Amino acid sequence: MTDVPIQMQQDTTNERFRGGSPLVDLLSRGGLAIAILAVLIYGSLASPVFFTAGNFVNVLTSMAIVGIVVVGMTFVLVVGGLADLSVPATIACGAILSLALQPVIGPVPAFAAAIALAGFCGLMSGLLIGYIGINPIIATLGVGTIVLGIVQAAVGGVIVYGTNPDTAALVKSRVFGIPAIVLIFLAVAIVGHFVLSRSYWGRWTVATGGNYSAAEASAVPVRAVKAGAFVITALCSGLSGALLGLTLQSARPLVGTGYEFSAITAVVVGGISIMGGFGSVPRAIAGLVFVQLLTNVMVLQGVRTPVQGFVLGLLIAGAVALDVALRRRGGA
Amino acid sequence: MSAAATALRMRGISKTFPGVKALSNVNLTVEFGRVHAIVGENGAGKSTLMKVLSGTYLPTTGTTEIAGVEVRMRKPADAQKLGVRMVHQELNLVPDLTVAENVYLGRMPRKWGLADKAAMVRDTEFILNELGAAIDPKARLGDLSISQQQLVEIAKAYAAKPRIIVLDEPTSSLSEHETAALFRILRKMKQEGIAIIYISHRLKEVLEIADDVTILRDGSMIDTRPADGITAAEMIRLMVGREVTNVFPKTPSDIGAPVLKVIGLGDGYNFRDVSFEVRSGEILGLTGLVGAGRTELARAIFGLARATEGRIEIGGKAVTIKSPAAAMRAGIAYVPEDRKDDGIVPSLSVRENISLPVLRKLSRFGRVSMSADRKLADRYTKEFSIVPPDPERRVSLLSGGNQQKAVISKWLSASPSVLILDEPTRGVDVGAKAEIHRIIGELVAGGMAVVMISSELPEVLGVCDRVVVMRDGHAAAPVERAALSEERIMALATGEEAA
Amino acid sequence: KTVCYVTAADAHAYATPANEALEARAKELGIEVITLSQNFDVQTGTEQLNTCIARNADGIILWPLDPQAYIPGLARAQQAEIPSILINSPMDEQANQFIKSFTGPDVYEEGEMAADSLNDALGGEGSVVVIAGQAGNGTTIGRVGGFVDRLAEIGSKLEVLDTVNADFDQQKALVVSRDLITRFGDGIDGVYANDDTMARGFIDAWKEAKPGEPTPPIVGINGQKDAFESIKSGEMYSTIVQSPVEDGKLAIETMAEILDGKEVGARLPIPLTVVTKANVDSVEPAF
Amino acid sequence: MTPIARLVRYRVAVILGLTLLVASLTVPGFLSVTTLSLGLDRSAAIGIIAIGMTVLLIARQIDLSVGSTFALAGITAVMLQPAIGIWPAALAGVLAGAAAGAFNGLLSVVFKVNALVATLATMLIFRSVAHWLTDSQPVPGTDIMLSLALSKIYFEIFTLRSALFVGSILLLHFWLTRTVAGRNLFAVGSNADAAEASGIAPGRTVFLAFVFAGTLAGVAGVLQSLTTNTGSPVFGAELIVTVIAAVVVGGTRIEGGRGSALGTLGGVLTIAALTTAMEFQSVPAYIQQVVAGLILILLVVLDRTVRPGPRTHAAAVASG
Ligand SMILES: Nc1ncnc2c1ncn2[C@@H]1O[C@H](COP(=O)(O)OP(=O)(O)OP(=O)(O)O)[C@@H](O)[C@H]1O
Ligand SMILES: Nc1ncnc2c1ncn2[C@@H]1O[C@H](COP(=O)(O)OP(=O)(O)OP(=O)(O)O)[C@@H](O)[C@H]1O
Ligand SMILES: [Mg+2]
Ligand SMILES: [Mg+2]
Repeated sequence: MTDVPIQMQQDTTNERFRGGSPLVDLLSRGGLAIAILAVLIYGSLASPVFFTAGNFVNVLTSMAIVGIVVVGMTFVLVVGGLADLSVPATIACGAILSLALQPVIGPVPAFAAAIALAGFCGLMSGLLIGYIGINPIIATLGVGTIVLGIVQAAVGGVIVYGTNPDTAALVKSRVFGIPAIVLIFLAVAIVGHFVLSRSYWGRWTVATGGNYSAAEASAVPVRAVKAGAFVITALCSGLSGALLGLTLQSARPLVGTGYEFSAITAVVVGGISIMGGFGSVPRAIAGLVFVQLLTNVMVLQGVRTPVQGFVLGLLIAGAVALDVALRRRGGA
Repeated sequence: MSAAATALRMRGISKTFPGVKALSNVNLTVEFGRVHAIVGENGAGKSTLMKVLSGTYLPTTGTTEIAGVEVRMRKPADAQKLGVRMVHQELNLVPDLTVAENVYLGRMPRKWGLADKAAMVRDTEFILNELGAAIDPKARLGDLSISQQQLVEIAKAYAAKPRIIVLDEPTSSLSEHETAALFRILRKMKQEGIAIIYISHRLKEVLEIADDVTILRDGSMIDTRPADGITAAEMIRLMVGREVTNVFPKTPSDIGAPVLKVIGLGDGYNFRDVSFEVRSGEILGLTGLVGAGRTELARAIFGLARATEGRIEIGGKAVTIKSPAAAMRAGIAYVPEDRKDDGIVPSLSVRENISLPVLRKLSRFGRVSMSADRKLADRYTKEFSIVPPDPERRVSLLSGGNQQKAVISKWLSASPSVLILDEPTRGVDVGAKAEIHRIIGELVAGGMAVVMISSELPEVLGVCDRVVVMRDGHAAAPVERAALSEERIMALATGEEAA
Repeated sequence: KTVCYVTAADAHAYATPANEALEARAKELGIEVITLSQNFDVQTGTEQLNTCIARNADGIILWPLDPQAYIPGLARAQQAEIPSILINSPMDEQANQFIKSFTGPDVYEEGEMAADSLNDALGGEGSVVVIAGQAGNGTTIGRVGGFVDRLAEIGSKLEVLDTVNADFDQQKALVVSRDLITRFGDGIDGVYANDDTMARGFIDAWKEAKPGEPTPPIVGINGQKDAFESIKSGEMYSTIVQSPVEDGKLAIETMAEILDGKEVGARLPIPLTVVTKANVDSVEPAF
Repeated sequence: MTPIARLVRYRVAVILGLTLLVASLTVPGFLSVTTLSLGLDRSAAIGIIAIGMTVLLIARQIDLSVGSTFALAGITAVMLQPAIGIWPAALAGVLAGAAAGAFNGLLSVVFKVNALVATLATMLIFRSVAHWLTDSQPVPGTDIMLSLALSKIYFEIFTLRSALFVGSILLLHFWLTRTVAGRNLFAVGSNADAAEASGIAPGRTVFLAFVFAGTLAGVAGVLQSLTTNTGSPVFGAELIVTVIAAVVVGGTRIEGGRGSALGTLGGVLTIAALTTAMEFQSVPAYIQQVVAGLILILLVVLDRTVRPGPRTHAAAVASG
């Protein structure tokens, strides 16, 4: 037998393979940064109190609770899990348990137990979605309803009050003028970013979202990875809920209502596709920052609540439409 | 239509995608009643040209004339109205409808304003019979195997009674048997005066069926010639722009002890009681007719599907394989049949695809070592001359053959002792094909055991040391290469010769 | 006898004790109660009236969340000869022909009382912000409407800087209060919150933004325990006690009389008490 | 088909039957014509919206904004009453629903925004518009007598809207299974690329599906506002979950390509029967939630784990 006679030509410089248009590329990458900048400039011009340390601390503090959820939700979207609609239930779980268990087992164990139980709810959704293959919308809707029902039944449907004001003081304390809760959020974001972009689990998450069967055929434990995204989100919202409970020193079963939509909004405005396969925590947080700043400017301008909703809605639709358009132009 | 008119005249067609100039200034002329073959390497632009013809893409420049009339097609429906039908390279059917509904998709017959299901079923049954395919018109399409779906796709195009029919690699998932049936139909269509455009990497088929051949290279048209008087070697030279002597090289290697032993394996449905062994340094061919159960067998060995009976031994020790990860630990690797669906993660770069199975090994405390990751990717991009040689490029932007090389690289990074390749050269051009064969040759020379599933008999005969022929889920005893011929394999595969 | 009770919600700080009181009193009176929770959704409520009629209840107690929407249901109940009364919130006049009575506090009146109280606290002058409940919710409409109308009525010079919705939610109140404080700063002379929970949110935001500074006079509604604490410590100016227990009891007692064939008054109020530092020690918190 | 597979296939009917059986055994007076007619009436609003949602889910789309559209259409129908009269106003309300659907369709077809995201956004937008128009106050209609007339029960069973619901769903069943357009809808939901390559315009199909869903949400909203003589910005805030649950319990897949109108009818009735039965027993709402959630998950899990027949090509090969 003869040896192989063919060598593929090494055409590094083949002009058939060029990159996409650089302008479109820049816009799709930096569009959000430009938008944030625009809001900052407009806000500073429109309101004298906007560009003050106090206001920014406010924005950050308001952002922290939903921000922690956003970190988790990023994993869900990237893994191709559409959305986690059980967030309100897991937040309630975290808030109510962290307060209700305080007198029984002490504040720190209560805090941990609250988060762990929220994580368990995430595990339920995760098992249904990853291992049985239920559509995530249906599964998280179902699990959310069940968990919220159980939580309500457990506390008899009323408000739970905190019994330990020291814990409230702790979460409300500031380090160098930055509220502790903001620091916790930043820590979660950094860990989340590291996991998604640098760890093998993160790469698995992206691969599973990008092509499930190919990832499976590449020995990626796709079921676990998919389930894991929901556990991560549940842990995040459990933490979020626990912090919320401690700040408010009271918790109702419905504390978490609306957080799922806020979190999805942020992630989506951050340019992360709901179809999965790519995305990063900083992008999602940039989306969150943009939404929060815009809301803040509107509130400072005295814009009425319905109008805010209107603007926010248009914004989500517009941001995603623009992103889709740019991506198509960019050929990516 | 006037019989004298030329069926199709495409002039100066160019098509640019962001970052790729897929076609530049291509001319194509096809006559009624003739089979016009288009050949070219992977990524030469064959499919793109046909998608321009079928209205899927708008050309950047250029004009199209059908039966002497200049036309402008903006969407597939426009082309269909003009009598152009296309069998796509990638299957393009609706899994949730029945076979009959698929065949009549977009032009269902009506009776009293309603869909006439009885007529659809009747006509579909007739056409499928003609194609020699035993498929129930009322079955849900998604329940069919890939090759059956391919036949439905062909039936669909044929049933529309087109003036021009385009077949983009119709035989890539068909067996010789079905290919023969297809060719009968093509000849009949020819007689009916239909213009047929036929794209294939199987040059033997091209020579058998085509009247004219057009060669594309790097998005440009090289030449159009009558098929009479052109040889395969000539076509290859024109396609790759250089001489090729042996498409199926066989590298000698030392055959050693059995590595993988499959004993009485079965899943109760797709394959039963399959036994064979592969030795180190050996390429074991696994062939058979469409739907013989080879893919399911391979998937079961790799832990992607569940076997219900029998066992697997690696190096003499029984192993239980319940997941691809377990298979990988046992030293088994599997390059799947369907590259688009199971092979690549399109949103990731070549580098990220290659390191996917071994990520954990490249990690410390959960963190992936970027330098190790890059090193791995660089090594295979060079070794397999992946084009373009940029590991950071998104794998979805590569041509089919190069994607396949990336998929093979991915598994070599796990350094397996047994490599199962399922149709590794399906839809891959001759150049890349030879390249892949060279790679496989080197691997076995290095002591690896390879199982190669292939429906292309020349490839099986050219590359494999021993061959197992499967029929209806059962495997015949392995036959030595020396004792094999295409006729013998066909006899085993069709059951003319008992196993 | 069986009474069908369509309540606003069964997991709510105010509604839950009201429901419990109603059910407990019913037991004493020997009446069986079927409780249906609307979960604050009007549409659910209108549908639940159907269930009550189908169930052939002897009476219906409805907690309306909308001034009009239940009228056809109530009319249908009347056709089926089931007497209905309203609890907690009123409906439009058109509903009167279909109901026997309306028992409970009047949210509109509460708004008026809050206006008086805040007006007193500020001496009739100053800029205030209103933290309202859910937009479109009956209680919100009543409590805001009563407040605004009353200010106009008494010719108060209080100026409402802004009205923001915080959905009866402490966290939302906290967030909107932060923004209000950033926006108006020391320009806020007084605060009216549609309930004590949201008042709490404002207090927390104020303490965050201006540690050590005394809060402006804050008026809330409901008379929760922690509002009492806040009044004692001077963080809040006043609240209006509206006892859910009284609310629930009165409704079922009225229904019992109707079932006994007695005539009842068309409007039976429960007592509302404005609580300030002056009387905080002598009044029981509502819950 | 094995008995188990048959059970799974007709699981909605089974579960509905079981619910009715258990309810009539345990709840005195449950099984009566009155319960049936009132149960039908209470499911009409959800049911009419579910019809539109069935079509959308088959086309592999979803509309989260139906609740807001419901409110918006009702408000339009009530607010215009003094100006143009009741029936023209009602028509205007339905048109408002259609317009809302068209807006969703535009976002998702022309601007290629994923349906989940697009309708999440329009859910906020339409709701805001509703609050804006009404200044967050419920608006009363002009004629309370009409409401009373509309809730009249005919033939002891149907109210106007429950008849409309049942009638429409039978029409939808016919349309989905028999007409070419209906089959094309399945094609688009199952594999839009293939449908397009076969000359079907998936964009147009999807757009029309959105308009259809919006229109039906509009019809439901107008009926609701006429029967309650109120247009309120808070109407329909909670119904999306019930609608999706009803459709999915009825066997329509959220991943597109599969679904049936009769299934949706079964799903809507199941949920109505379940709710009514539990309300009869005075079960707290949160427990009802748990039960509803469990049933939803149970049915979907069943759908996933037990397949009707072997999913292999033996079923597809012509017999004989
Ligand atoms: N939609 C697209 N976007 C970007 N590039 C594309 C697109 N479609 C094709 N290409 C590129 O255009 C070139 C021609 O591709 P085409 O599919 O026509 O090749 P082909 O001759 O059919 O190859 P094969 O034999 O592998 O099927 C390739 O480089 C391919 O990567
Ligand atoms: N996912 C699936 N769903 C339904 N049937 C399947 C599936 N996969 C395989 N089959 C069926 O199992 C049988 C074995 O198919 P398999 O793919 O293993 O055959 P093969 O020899 O690899 O043939 P080819 O790949 O050429 O189609 C076929 O009858 C096929 O229809
Ligand atoms: Mg091609
Ligand atoms: Mg195969």
